[in-house]
Amino acid sequence: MVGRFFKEFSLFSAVLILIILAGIFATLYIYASDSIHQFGWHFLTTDVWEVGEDDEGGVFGGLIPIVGTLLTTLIAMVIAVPIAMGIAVFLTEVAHPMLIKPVSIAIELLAAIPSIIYGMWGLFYFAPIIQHLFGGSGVGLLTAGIVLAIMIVPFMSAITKDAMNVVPGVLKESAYAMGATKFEVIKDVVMPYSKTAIIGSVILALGRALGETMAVAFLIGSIMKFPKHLTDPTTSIPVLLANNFSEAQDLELSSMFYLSLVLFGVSFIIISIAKFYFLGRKR
Amino acid sequence: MSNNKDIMRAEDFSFTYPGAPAPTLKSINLPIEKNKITALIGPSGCGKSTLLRAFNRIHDLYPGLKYDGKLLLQNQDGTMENILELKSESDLVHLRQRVGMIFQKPTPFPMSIYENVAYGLKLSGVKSKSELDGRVEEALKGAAIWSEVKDRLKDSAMGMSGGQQQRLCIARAVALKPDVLLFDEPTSALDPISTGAIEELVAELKSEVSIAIVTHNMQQASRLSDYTAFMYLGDLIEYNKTKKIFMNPDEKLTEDYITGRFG
Amino acid sequence: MSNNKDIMRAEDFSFTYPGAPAPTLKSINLPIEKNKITALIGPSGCGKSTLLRAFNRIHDLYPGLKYDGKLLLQNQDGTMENILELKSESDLVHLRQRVGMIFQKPTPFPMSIYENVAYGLKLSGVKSKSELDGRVEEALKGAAIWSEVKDRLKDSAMGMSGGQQQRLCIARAVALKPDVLLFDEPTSALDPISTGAIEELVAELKSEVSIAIVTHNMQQASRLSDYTAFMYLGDLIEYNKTKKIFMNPDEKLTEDYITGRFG
Amino acid sequence: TGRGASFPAPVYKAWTSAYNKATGVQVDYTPTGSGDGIKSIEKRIVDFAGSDKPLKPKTLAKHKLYMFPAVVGSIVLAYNIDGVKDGELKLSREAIAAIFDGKATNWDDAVIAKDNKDLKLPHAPITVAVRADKSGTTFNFTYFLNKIDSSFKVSKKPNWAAPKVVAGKSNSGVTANIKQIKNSIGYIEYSYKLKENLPAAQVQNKAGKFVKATVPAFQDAAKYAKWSKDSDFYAVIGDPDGETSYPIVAATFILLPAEKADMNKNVTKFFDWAFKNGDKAAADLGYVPLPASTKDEIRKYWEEKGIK
Amino acid sequence: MKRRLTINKIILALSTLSALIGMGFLFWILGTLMYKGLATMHWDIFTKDLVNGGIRNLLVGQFVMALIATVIAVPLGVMAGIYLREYNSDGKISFVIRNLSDIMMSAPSIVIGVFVYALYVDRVGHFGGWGGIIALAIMMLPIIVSTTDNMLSLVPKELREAGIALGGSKHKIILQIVLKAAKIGLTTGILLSFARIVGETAPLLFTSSNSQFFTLNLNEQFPSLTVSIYNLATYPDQASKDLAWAASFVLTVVVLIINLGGRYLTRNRKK
Ligand SMILES: Nc1ncnc2c1ncn2[C@@H]1O[C@H](COP(=O)(O)OP(=O)(O)OP(=O)(O)O)[C@@H](O)[C@H]1O
Ligand SMILES: Nc1ncnc2c1ncn2[C@@H]1O[C@H](COP(=O)(O)OP(=O)(O)OP(=O)(O)O)[C@@H](O)[C@H]1O
Ligand SMILES: [Mg+2]
Ligand SMILES: [Mg+2]
Repeated sequence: MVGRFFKEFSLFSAVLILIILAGIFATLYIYASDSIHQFGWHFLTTDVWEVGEDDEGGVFGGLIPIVGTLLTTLIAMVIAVPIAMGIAVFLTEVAHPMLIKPVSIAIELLAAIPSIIYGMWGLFYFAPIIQHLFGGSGVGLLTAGIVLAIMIVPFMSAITKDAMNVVPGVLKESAYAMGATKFEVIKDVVMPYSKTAIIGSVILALGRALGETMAVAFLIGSIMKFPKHLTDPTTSIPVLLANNFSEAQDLELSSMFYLSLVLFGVSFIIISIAKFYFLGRKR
Repeated sequence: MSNNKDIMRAEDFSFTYPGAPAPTLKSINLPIEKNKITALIGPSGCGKSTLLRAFNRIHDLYPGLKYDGKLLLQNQDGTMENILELKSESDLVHLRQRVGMIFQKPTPFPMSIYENVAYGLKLSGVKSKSELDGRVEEALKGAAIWSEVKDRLKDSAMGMSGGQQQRLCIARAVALKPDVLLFDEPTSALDPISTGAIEELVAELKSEVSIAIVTHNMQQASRLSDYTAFMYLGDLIEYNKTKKIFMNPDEKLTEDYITGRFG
Repeated sequence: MSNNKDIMRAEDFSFTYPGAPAPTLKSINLPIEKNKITALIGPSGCGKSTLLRAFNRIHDLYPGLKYDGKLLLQNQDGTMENILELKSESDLVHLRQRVGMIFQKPTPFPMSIYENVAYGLKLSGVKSKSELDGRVEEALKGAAIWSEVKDRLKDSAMGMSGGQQQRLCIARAVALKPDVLLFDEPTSALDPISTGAIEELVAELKSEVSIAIVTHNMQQASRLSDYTAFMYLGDLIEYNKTKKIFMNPDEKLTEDYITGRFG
Repeated sequence: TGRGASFPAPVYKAWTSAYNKATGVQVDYTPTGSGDGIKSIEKRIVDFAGSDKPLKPKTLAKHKLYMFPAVVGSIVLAYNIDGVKDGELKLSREAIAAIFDGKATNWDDAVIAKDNKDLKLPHAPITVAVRADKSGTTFNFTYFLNKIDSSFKVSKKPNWAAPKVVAGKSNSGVTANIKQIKNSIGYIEYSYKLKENLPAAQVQNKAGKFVKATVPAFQDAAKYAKWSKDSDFYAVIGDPDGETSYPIVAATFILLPAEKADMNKNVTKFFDWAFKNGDKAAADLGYVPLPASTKDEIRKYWEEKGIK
Repeated sequence: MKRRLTINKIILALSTLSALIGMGFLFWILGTLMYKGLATMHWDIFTKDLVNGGIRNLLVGQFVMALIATVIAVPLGVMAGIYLREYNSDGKISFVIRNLSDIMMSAPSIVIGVFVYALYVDRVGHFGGWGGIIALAIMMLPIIVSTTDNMLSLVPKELREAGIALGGSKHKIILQIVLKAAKIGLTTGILLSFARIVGETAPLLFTSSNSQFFTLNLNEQFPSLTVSIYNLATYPDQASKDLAWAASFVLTVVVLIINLGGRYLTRNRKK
């Protein structure tokens, strides 16, 4: 009797995950439906975001925040991928054994710091440097991208490191025994061997970067404009939501839900790809 | 004890792993004769692999170890060079190209069959496509695997059977035309048929290279090798012609081990 | 073939794993006599564990398996009950309290030594603290481990040696005063000294319970058991007094196996 | 609890803590922005809302809201230019329009320079600091801009045409940006200028005079406000007449849900208290307390609606 | 040959450099936090609420929400993990749920906030602590599911069988033996996920929102440390910024301590 209930309850808990996930999609869709009906796919290619008179109606298009999201993510990835690979290589192949532990822990701690801290630190300490170096107002695409990169590096290097650690020692040794240098072993043996897991980690990090809110909110400038330069402020989907969601109403609110749906859908797809094609399905 | 029959020779060689309280190898004196097969036998943990791995200094991948004594390798001109004195990475790379190694588990690289063999050649500086093609074919033939793979050179090496992979690894090493090949239990992960093929191959190879082989299989040692060294707890107990070791060893310990009384 | 010497009996018993194309056990007929030790021997994969695990229907943990024939267990009143007909979870729980099991690897629960033994008792409904204390002590004494643990009953069981853990597991089973105890290679993960202790213990236990034991160790089977059953590829080849099986088996297959000609 | 305009937040904060000390009653006001305030009150998420933008009587009726002004404030154009001190920069109406629609992109642009012959304005691009969120401050500022040049749309969140724009969340965000970014200018509530000691420009008023941002100048402006309880006090008071009036002034309003009479009484009790005891606090912070006549009018309004 | 070795050296140096960069940023961020946090830290902030320039109500609010979210998410997550590993390990449903749960783990947190806004705030008509709690619980749930699933898979199957063989019913064995055997791993997982949600901001922005006062009434808007940091940091006055730094310092210290604590637990187990 109790056992039966226990089992049913555990099944319910498991199915709850499905319900929540379906609930998120359904809710976002329902709340976005006004905007979807009004603007359809054009929403994704329109760069106007204008509320009508007296807060009713208006024309909304998500192109600017979508482009902003993609650009910050792109900048972050361009910077983060090589650094994360470098760290993973350092931790698996280069570092003295004594160093591996403390450095890994440090990197993992970096991953544990709440993103709002990155945002604040970036605003007060990093943005001025960017401003000094490149002019402008300090906040903008580049700053947001770099700080985002700092945020995702530990995550990516941790997974990559684990993947590289799985490469059998003898395999590496046999490459050395052929007269390969360390770099050649890494390039020709370690990387190809752990390739899929590495790509998976990169894509997973990409998903994170896309959805990151707080670190970017401090730093991107939150302007509904296309950036002309790397250092120009613009906005991204999460930031637009963070700053303006609570004040939006009617069609604007619905458009915000539309944007959320787009963001959620895109990250869902990206993470699924990472999971199924690169990281191996979970059994 | 200097003669140029020996392609390599350990002289009072000791080796200590990082952090280990005592040396794992204690004052080993062992010749590897040219174009002969030398078998290393002994109970598990006695230091066979450790010694073998010292011959191409693959240990140096990990920091903190300690060598003592000499490990000599004969140069082209017949002089003996102490490989423990090599310092620079380029010297080590060069040494490893002269002294190849085959491991217990086959270790195909994650690339095509062709690339696996061409890889070492490229590393050693061979660039021309036609020369590469020629030497890959030659090596694969030398490793008695050419006929099985010649139609799928572009396929991934990971898809081959264990025995094929092991022969591929041998081909890969042979392609470099090394002076010495070190085998660390090359057949212990293989089925009997593949084992037979590898043994045959090793026997043929000795006309070109000098071979040291670690094995747990007494039959294999006695079938295959010209000389046998018996090690025990980091000491070299006895080294002699294989026949002598197996028929009439000088040491009681050797006899006990060979007859299966321990180990 | 109904007599009440047999505490349990398999009659034309067949068993199929989920998804397996053919039965793993084929029409087995085997008695487990009361207060005797019955050894199950046979080469790896012949179905010894499968049969043993059927006796307390532990297979039922996993869905989709198929039983055929009968597995009889003698009740208090001497009648034989087909345990394959038990359906409800409470009947199975009851069955498993009557037919205990010891596994190859010791399986101490992650709790104190005392709790480990008391756990099964609590499950079976014993509540009073003093009764628990008494029966835990009795069981630990019965498993010849009392003197070693009596001062650290509150310590975690995970900290004991393998042999102690195994005896603890036996104590745990014995505490329930089962009718039958099933042992699946109880000593194969243990050192010789612990093995000796367990064997001694098993021999003593048979005054109280009936025992079936799977073993790969012929000496153990012949030393310990009263009856021996030899299985091969899912068939019961021969069952008889242990002496007869080891001295003069009826079947050629049995003889080959016992003399080490295969397996 | 209340929520909304950040423009009057400093004075509300002063009033709520003083009220808390005096009576022990907690009034929680979260400055988020007028847009948020209006939305929150329409959804009845809060007990009252602050808005810098007056709602038309029609809209009030539609959402069943009451409205009254609480305090008058002013918006200043604060800047960050090396060597230019508080009140030194004079901005003509034309110059302000030029800066905010991007016609003037450098500080030494002729339109700015011509009124500032005695200042050395840098040849540096102007960064315009604006609000990232919807806000009544923006509404009132664009209302003023619209008076200068009708091509500006009155909006709580316009799309700024200026080339270099940086947005901050709420008045404080804009203030922070101005402080941080050289050669920037932005519109903020006077109290933020006061608190952070930012330099602010003299602004040319309707009468054509340059007026410094000072409390007397705001009070002069407030005199021209025409409020009446019959229209729920609907009036935008920006760009008033008068030679000494500072032109960018705005009243900030409180919105109440009509149906929650009991709770409204608590709220009006608070504001009644504030009208009696809060003038000094307001003035200290740079706000202009409502004239006594207006306060009486508001009390009458409460009685009429049965929420006093 | 020479070139190969040079490339080798350069690449290895670059890799070391990137590790240095990573470490550098960690120390830079932590250093800044220490410096600013400690400089602006005084005991008063722990006894005063935000209205009076302290963070007492914020700390309490943040922890109350995170704790209740944990209390909700842990039993559900552990039960779901139990279903996946103990009742339907290889089933199709489990396969689907397992992977979807992993995907959900990486869903953008702001979207969870938007969802809970629609689910809760829009329905009840006001912000409230419960909204924040629901959002945090949704974030936490998949992490707990995955931890439980993994930790249970490490419990040897023999232990379950031994329990069954002693006459335990399945749910008793799961509760009394399997969970116990996985205890350390589970605790670590719960600690780490708690550390993660306690530092979240985005899901709280428009669910619990924020409050300057001390309150424990979860039906009204609820004080939040992280949301306050977001607001305070953009205030122009130094006092607010200082408070933001102090609050960030406290938050980071708490999160890192919980993290190290979790790590310590696992390390002890491995020994
Ligand atoms: N990396 C290492 N660090 C420290 N000690 C080691 C290391 N590798 C091996 N040893 C020790 O060195 C001794 C010799 O090991 P080695 O692997 O050479 O033995 P072996 O003769 O090859 O044994 P096997 O037949 O099992 O392969 C052993 O006692 C082993 O524990
Ligand atoms: N869960 C299972 N599902 C399907 N087939 C199984 C399962 N467990 C065991 N088998 C198969 O059943 C046969 C009998 O296995 P069993 O474990 O009973 O052998 P055994 O005699 O105990 O062998 P050993 O001496 O190695 O323990 C084997 O062929 C095995 O592959
Ligand atoms: Mg070895
Ligand atoms: Mg078995």
